[in-house]
Amino acid sequence: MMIGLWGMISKNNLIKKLIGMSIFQTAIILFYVSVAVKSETANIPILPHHGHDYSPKIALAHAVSDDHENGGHDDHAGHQAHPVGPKIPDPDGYANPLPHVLMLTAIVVGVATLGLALAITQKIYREYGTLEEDQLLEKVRADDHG
Amino acid sequence: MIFAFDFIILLFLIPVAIVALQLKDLLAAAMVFGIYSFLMCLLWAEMGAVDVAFTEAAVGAGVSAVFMIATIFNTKRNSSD
Amino acid sequence: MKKLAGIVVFTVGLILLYGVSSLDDFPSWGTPDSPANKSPLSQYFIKNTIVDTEVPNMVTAVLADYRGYDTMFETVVIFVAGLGIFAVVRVFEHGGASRVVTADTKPDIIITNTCRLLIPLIQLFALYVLAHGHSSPGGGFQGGVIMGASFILVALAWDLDIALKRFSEKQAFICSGIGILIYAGFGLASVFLGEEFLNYGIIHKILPGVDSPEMARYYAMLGVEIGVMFTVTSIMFLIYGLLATRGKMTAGL
Amino acid sequence: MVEHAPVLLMVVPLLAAVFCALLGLRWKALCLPLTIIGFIAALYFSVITFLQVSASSDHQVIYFLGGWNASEFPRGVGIEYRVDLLNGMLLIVIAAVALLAAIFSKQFVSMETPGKEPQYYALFLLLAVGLMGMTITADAFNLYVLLEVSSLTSYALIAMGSRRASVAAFQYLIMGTIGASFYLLGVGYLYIKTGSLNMQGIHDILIGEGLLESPAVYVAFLLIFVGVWIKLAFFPLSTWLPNAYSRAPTATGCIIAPLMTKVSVYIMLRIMLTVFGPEYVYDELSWSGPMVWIAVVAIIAGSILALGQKDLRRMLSYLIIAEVGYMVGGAWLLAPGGMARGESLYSTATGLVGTGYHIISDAAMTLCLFLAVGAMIVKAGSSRIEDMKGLFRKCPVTMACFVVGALAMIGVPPTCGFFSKWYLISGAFEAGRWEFAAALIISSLVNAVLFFRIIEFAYFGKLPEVDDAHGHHQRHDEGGMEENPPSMLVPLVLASVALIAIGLFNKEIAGYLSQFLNTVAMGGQG
Amino acid sequence: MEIYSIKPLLAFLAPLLGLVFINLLRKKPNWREGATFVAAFTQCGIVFSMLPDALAGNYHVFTFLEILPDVHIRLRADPMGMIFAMVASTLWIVTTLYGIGYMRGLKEHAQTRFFSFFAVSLGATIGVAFAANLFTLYLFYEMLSLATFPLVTHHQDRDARGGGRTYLTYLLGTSVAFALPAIIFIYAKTGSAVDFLSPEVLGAQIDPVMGGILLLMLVFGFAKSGLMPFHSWLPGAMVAPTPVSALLHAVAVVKVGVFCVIRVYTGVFDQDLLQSLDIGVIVTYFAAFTVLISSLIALSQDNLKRRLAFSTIGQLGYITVGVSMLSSGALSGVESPQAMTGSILHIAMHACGKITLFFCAGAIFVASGCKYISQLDGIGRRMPFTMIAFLIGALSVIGLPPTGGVISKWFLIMGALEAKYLFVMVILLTSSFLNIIYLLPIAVRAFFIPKNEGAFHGSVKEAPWQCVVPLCVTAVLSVLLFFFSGPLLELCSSSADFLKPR
Repeated sequence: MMIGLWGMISKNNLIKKLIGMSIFQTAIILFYVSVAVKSETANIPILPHHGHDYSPKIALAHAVSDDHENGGHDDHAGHQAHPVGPKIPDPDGYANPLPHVLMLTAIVVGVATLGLALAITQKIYREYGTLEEDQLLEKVRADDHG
Repeated sequence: MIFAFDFIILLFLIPVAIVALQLKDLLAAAMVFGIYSFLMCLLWAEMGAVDVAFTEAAVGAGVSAVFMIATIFNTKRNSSD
Repeated sequence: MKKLAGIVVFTVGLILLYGVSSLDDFPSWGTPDSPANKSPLSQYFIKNTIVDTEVPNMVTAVLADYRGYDTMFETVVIFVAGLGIFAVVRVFEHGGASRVVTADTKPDIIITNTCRLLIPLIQLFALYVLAHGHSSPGGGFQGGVIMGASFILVALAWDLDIALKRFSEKQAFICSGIGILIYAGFGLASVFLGEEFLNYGIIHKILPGVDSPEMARYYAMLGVEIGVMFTVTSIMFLIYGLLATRGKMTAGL
Repeated sequence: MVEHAPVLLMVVPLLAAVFCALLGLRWKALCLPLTIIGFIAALYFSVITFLQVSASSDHQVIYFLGGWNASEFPRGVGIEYRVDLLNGMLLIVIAAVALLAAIFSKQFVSMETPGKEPQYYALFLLLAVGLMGMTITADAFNLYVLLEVSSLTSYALIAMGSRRASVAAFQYLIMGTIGASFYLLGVGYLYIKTGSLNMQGIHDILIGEGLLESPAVYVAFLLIFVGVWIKLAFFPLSTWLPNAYSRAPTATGCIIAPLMTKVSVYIMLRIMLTVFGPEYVYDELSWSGPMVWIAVVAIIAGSILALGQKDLRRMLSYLIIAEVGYMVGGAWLLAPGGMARGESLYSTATGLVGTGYHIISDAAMTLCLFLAVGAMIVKAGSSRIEDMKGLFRKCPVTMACFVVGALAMIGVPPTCGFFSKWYLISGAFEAGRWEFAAALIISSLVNAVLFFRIIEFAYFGKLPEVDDAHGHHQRHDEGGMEENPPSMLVPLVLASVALIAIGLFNKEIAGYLSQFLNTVAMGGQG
Repeated sequence: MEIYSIKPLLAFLAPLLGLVFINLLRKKPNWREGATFVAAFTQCGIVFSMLPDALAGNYHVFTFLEILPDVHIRLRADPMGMIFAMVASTLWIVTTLYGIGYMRGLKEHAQTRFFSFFAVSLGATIGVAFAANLFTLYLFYEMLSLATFPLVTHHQDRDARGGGRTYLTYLLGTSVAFALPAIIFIYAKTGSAVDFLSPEVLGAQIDPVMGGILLLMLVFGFAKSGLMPFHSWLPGAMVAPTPVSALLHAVAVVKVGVFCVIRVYTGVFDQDLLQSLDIGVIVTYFAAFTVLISSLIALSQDNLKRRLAFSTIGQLGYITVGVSMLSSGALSGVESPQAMTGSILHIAMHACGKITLFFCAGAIFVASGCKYISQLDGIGRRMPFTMIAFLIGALSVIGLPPTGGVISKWFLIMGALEAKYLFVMVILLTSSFLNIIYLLPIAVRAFFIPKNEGAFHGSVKEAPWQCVVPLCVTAVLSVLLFFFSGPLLELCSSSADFLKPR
């Protein structure tokens, strides 16, 4: 993570800065993901398929069923009772899905930022013909005064 | 979820990241960055975050590397540091 | 400058380490009973996604339903990126460029044939990822990226112009817009049916053949994922086209 | 429909943006009307929301997206909107400012970004959407996403400008991304400790489980604040701001300058008051001493740097830095230990009221000034202060509005600037922070110098030599009146009227703010 | 007792309505000036209509919106405000006539702007006169500073810009830097902007040291009073056209300054507090110093208007001295101290005298184009009325019978004796002596020294009637004030009672 930050700040070349940026972001994502890990006995946060072909009918059936037992959303009894109903998963059995979700979003944001940054880089190159920050700043000062 | 395994991948990650930043040749740097993010996605998959890993594989290793290369191709290939 | 950067980085690193340092305070790696994992939220997600939404893949469920609003704006971010890049680098005057960027103009026979073989598979896989994202890793975003990649592959193998013939700039924009419209449309539909925004559960009133909120959520998620896919695909392709040709949208890489 | 106002006020402009981008491909002329319609709708809904808030018993309106309401499900399963009195007002301000800026931009967009009107207006709308979302959301991560929405749009909007603008935009992008990443990291730390992302939820857990001493929480606070400070250009981290704002296309400057920093300041307030809570911020860590000093430095530095500028817009940008200093300082004015002594928040926090009021009034001021300067630049053909000569004769209305804005910045009654200074300074006196009061006075003196320098140039025009013993002579007036088109004047006049209005109604606004603070002091449950 | 009436508001609004009409009629100069006249007469009438009530001890009060928590914008016509308002509004009429003559005689540009801002500043002046609490006072004070800026810089040439710069720098600078913080501090302390009828509010709240600092901040914050370190805006402002200098810088603006100082002494600080402030005497010293130095500087000035300006500074010093003596321990228990009466009286007297002098200077300028005293040899033969009026004005300012000035000075000196401030008395006498030296010779050389070359050119005669009539009027007025000073004196003493330490 610090590598990325360091790259971001200290690197002279703009594209290098961007690489640093991405590394930084991925590192943060890693941080989140490692939050979600449950080292022993934890599985990927996807329930095993109940019934080899997952037909809406069945689902619909026990959807109806827990409507019958006035399916308050936290009503688990109904599900255990139901033959094909899914077992209520044990929380320690699965990794924490929430950080994963957040990170999906974060990745997307990251790539969006990257793309935009690259576009700006291209424009800068088109205007000034360089990607080295020091030369760039010199030219900028030049046409600030000129 | 074996800690040792994670640890090994992490050990790989760090030098790769440094290399990606230190390479003078931007094209190569972009490629190394692709490697980096691929390792990263390996790490996540191993940590149980399959979706994240999947996305990172598609985005980090795939698309953003391509974007970078496209840009580099249109600008300048070598950098001063 | 470099020194400064070094100092900054060093301090930040120290701060972070300080944060994780004390063991009694900070949960150790991978313990299932860290506050984050013990918190009612994640417990709730793990227990009830299947109940609420019939979707086995919790991540997809949380992504597209519980935190669907985030995802909507995630799509918007992509859209913004597309618009922004277009706005920044697109140039309209043709020719007169400093240096005409073209790869070897004659597409290589092997590559083209391989791609001819490959691309349909890729797109098929993308669709699979999308459709099956409920019960296996994947979803609209991944599918979209892969789909976009397939178009990019076209552009790489033959030429951007050929790719553009298949999927023009304007179409790309329209598709991306449509994607967001689909997403927001689901949200608004639930509003018009008198529920909160993005409360898909209510849609079963209008969705044919579905009469339980859970299944409605299931299908609605599929719908929004499709929306996401539209946007992502087109924008990815658009970004590539723009970046690869310095915004001239012709004769690029 | 009414109960959905909180979300509609964001979705409608969003849809407007999408349609703008789609239909704009074929009919460019449709973009501006679409934009304006979108903003009018947003304004309408935000007003409705505010009315709901002020009508409701606990001065809050809570909206659970996707219907994951806290009554059936654990709080924070879904994403939640919470509108209270402060951000209710802020929403109205944002919508109004965006609307005026949109009308104003008519002249410039086609001139400065030819052929890209659809994208421009779409981004314009999305920027406003992002800002409103940042203001309204009550979910820490959703805040991050919306932050990125607004940031990306603003990068793009800035980069559309001159060749110089692209560099500024790049610096801004780097800084902004660092800031956002820090914020994300901080949220991560918080999440580890609390396992919740909902602001209120985090606060409850922090207080409930007595996590206030935890180093991780401390680090989280640190990271989040550094991130937010980069966003709001708090002094040492503000290097990116002047370039970005002064080089951006005119219309862009007119919306980003008034809103960006203000919304970030609000975010800071929200994090201080809602997420960590006054107990933590003011008692657990007693930062207010150094913080106010930094704010003082920021104010002074901003003013001094502004003095050195030759370019009008750069000068304004530096003034923004100073204004940010006002607000941050005011936010931290609260006497440490006030909560511990069991005083209600409001009794010790005129500074906070001042901050809230200044967020609103400063948005109006900056808008008015940037609009005026944009119009002046059109007339003068350059943005150098020397070239403003004789503008009073050319376009009296524009200059009149500029003068109003200037008076507001200086803090002359009855403009709103005066009253915000009033609240801030009396807050400083209450907290016994003389240095802050002194800094405010100094900066307003500096503003006086700055603006009267400009007004002199504009008012005296080319100085004729004093030829005869009589100081008087027939003036050959160069050029007649050539006023700007109404599309510029209308927003300008409205803005300057708003300045006076906000000033005259300051008591009501302050009343709302103190109510809001009382709600917070009572724990802001809802 | 207080009568709730809209009259004070009307008195304040009349000029602003006038402003509207002035701008509507900008095409037809005669109608435009007509509008100004109407406004002036209306204002004057309203003010005088409140006189009997004021004498009877009933004050008209009008309250605007509550602008801040517990801070109202309130106008109250108490005797002191009445005096000031009467002086200002009466002299406005005269000045308008004079201004017409002057501006047209010199074919000045932008006359509409001129008259408009003139009206605005008069409105602000009335506002200050009737302001009932500190906040309102400050409000109109700032309004006046800003409204007079275009008047001062009317010529829009280099001198004007320089003068305008000093003007704003001093006035805005001091008020923002000193007065505003003091007011806000008082607000933070007492939770209200102190109403001038209840000064004890503040007295209860703060300790002597803080009080002393506040006193100094307020006194120097209202720099329009021309107290010495912050006086130089006044000579700078002399670049303005003469009517402006006459009304604003001999009457309205500067008197607003001293008026504010009086308010501070009598309305904000109550007597016990003032007694406890030993720091208060500093103001007295400053004022005395001002009197002396300004008179000396006036001696060295050759430009007529500048000399008058410095003389004005000196005369303001008188008033400040008179007031500042309140804070000395010696006055404890004295009913309606004579120094107070003197000060308030001096506002009126000096106004008449000094405006006459300025009118004359302007008339001379219009007629002959002379600005410098050295050019005036023998001009008295050419323009007798003007110079006679000048003589009278000079006498009044010096304080010699048969002019009003003598009365106010008498009270001041008596007050000094009462307060046992001998050095003050000495200084007052000395400066009157200096006044003689720097004012009388002008008249003398105008009448008795024959015209030499290098002075005004041959064909000079009296200025146009619009100029001459007003200055005669004011001259006569200042004489009348000597013989019929009764009612005014009564009003003054009553307001001194009204202001007497409670």
